[in-house]
Amino acid sequence: MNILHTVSQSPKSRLLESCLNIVSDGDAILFIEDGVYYCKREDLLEQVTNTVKCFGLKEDLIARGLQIKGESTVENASYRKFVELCVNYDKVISWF
Amino acid sequence: MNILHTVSQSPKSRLLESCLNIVSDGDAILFIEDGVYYCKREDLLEQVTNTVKCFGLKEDLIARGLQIKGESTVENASYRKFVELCVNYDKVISWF
Amino acid sequence: MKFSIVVYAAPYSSEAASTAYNFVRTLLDEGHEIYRLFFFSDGVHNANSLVATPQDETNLQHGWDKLIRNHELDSVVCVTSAIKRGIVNQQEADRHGLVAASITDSSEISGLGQLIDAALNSDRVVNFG
Amino acid sequence: MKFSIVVYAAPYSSEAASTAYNFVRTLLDEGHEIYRLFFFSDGVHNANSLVATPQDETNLQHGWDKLIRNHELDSVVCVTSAIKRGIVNQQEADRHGLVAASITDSSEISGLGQLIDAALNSDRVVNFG
Amino acid sequence: MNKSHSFTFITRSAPYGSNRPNLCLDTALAASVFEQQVNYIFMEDGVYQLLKNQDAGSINSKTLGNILETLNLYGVENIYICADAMEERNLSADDLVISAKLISNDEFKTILLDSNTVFNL
Amino acid sequence: MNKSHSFTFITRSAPYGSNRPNLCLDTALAASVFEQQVNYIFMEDGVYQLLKNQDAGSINSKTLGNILETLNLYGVENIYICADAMEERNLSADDLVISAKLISNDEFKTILLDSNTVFNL
Repeated sequence: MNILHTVSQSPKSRLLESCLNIVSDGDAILFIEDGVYYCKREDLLEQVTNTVKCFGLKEDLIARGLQIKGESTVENASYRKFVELCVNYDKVISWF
Repeated sequence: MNILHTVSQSPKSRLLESCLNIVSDGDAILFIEDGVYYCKREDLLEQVTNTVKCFGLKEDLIARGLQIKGESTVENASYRKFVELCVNYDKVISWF
Repeated sequence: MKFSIVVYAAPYSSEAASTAYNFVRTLLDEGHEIYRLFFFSDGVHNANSLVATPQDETNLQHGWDKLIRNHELDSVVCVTSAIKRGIVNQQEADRHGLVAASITDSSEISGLGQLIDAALNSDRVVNFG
Repeated sequence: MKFSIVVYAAPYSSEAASTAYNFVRTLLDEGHEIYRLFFFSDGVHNANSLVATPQDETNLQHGWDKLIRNHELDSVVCVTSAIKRGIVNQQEADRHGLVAASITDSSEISGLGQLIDAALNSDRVVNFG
Repeated sequence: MNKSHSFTFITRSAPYGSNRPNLCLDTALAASVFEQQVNYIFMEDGVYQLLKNQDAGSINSKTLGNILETLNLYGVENIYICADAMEERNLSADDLVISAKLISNDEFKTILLDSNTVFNL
Repeated sequence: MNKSHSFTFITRSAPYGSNRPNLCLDTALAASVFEQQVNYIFMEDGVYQLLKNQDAGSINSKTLGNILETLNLYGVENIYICADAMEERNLSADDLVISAKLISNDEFKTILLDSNTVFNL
C-alpha cells in the first residue's frame, strides 16, 4: 500500500519538508515542474533517499538546464515513467 | 527616501525573510491578506521592529480572528491608514 | 487502468495545466482509460473557447478541446467554479442574462458530485495544481 | 496624490484582487486621483463580463465595472495577457474569429506601454498579486 | 451504497488568502453526500481555519470558522488536527473554535495508507 | 524624453513553473522602449533563469535562457545578481549563461532607494 507523492514547487516552498512529515518507507517521490530544482539539492535529499525512491520529470529537467548525473540518488523519469509510477503505487498524493 | 513594503503571504512563505534582506532603517512593513499571520509571530518580528515600523491590515486581522494587543510591536492599520502610508513613504514595494 | 484527472490551475500563469495535459496524452498513448477529466477552481479556464494565442505559443485550451474530442473523453467543469469565472454554456448564459457562452462544447458543466463519482469509479485520481 | 494600480491576480482564487478593489475605493474616498488601473496576467479576469455569482457572494467583476464607470477611471487590460485568457473585445474577437466578446466595456485592451506610461505619470504605483 | 471507499482531505492552507480551504471543504461535503467514509485533516496553515473570533464580513467573505460544525452536520466525524502544526504556530486548544483529535505524524501516515483517495489542498 | 525616471525590476521566481519571469521581462523591455533607466535584479529563485543549457522545447515553452541577450539588445545594461541567491543555491558564475555584476544586499538597498518605481516578481 505505498504512495507516489508528486512535488511541484521549488525548494523555496519547503514543500518537500511538508511531504516528508507523512511519507512512509517504500513510498516514492516524483519532482515535477519547479519541483525538479530539488534534484540538484543533494543536501536536502540526503536523508530521504535511503527509504524513498526519488525521481525527477525528465522534460522539466531538460527545460531548466538541469541534468541528473550517474552518481545522483535521483532518477530521471519520462512522462511514460510518470504514468508507470502511478500504476505501480497504490495512490498518488500531489503536493502543490 | 523610505519605502513601504507590503507582505501578503503567511509565514510559511518566508516572504518576510526575503523582504528583510533589502529593508533599510526607517522603512515600514504592512502585513496584508495571509501576511497578517506574521503579526502573531513575535518571534519572527523581534529583530525587525527596532528599525522598521510594522503594521497589520485591520480588516484582514478581523477576518482571521487575530487581534493586535496593546503591548504588541505591530500596529493596526485600516485601509485608510494603508493609503496614508503609501503617501508618506516614497514608494511601495509589494511582496507576493 | 482507469484514471481520473483533476486540474486546479489556469493555463499560462503556471505550468500545472500543461503538465496535466502532457500526462493525459501519455496515459492515452499507453493504453489507459480516462474515466473523467474534472476542471476545478481556476482550472475551469482550460475550457474557455474565446481564446487566441500568438503563433509561436501553444494554445492549451484548443489542445484540451482537440484531445477531448478525438478520444471522446468525459470532461466536466465544476459549475460553482465556472460561473463566477465567466465560463458558461448557453443554458447558464441564458439563465444569468449573459450575452454569450464561453465554454468549449467538448466540456460540460456539472457539480462536485461528478468528482466524487470519478474517484469511486477510477483506479487512480491524479491532481494537478 | 496620483496613483496607478496593477492587479496580477484573478478574483476568487486569491484575496489579492479584492484587496486591490478595497484599496482603490479607499483612495477615491480619500480624495486621491487614479491615473490608471492596469490588469496584468491573471488579473485580466477581473474585466470578464460573462460572470454570475451566487446571491450570498460578492461579484468582484461587477464591482470593478461599477467603480470604473462611476469614477470614470482609466482601466487597461494587458493585451498579451488577455487574448490568451479569453478576455476579448469585439474587435479582437472579430480579428481572431471568436464567437463573442467577453470584456466589460469599462476597460480597454492595450499594451504594456500603458503600464510604463502610468508609472511615469503617477506619484505612486501599487501592485497587488 | 456502502462505505467501501475512504476519502482523506488534507487542508493545509490559511483561510481567505486563497480559496483552497473552500475547495477542500466543498469536496469533502460532496463526498459525504455519497455516504463515503471521510477523514478531514488540518495540517500546517490549515489549523488557522479553526481560530476563534473570525469575522470575514470585514473583507466581504463568508466566515470559515464554523467549518467544523458544517462538517459535523454533514456527518463527517473523523476530523483530525496535526499536533506539529499547532506547536509550530504556538497554538493551544483554547485558541480553536472546537476540539478535534490531535494526531502525530505516525497516526497521519496510517490514515493515508488506509485511504483510497487523498485530496491535498 | 530624458532618463529622469528609474525603474527597478526584481525577478525572484524560477522559470517555467510560473509566468512571473516573463511578466517581469516584458515589463522591463516596455520600460526600455520608453528610454528610461532600467535596473534588472535576479534574486532568490530568479537566478535559475540564468542557468546554462535550458531547452524549454521539451515542455512546449520558449527558452528563457537568452533573457540577458534580450535585455542587452533592448539597451538594459544594469543587470545584477544577488550574491546571496547564488550562494544559497550552490551556484557559481560557471553555471550561468552570462556574467552579470554580483551585488550584496547593501548594494541592492542602494539601488532600491535610488529607484522611482519597483516591480517585484
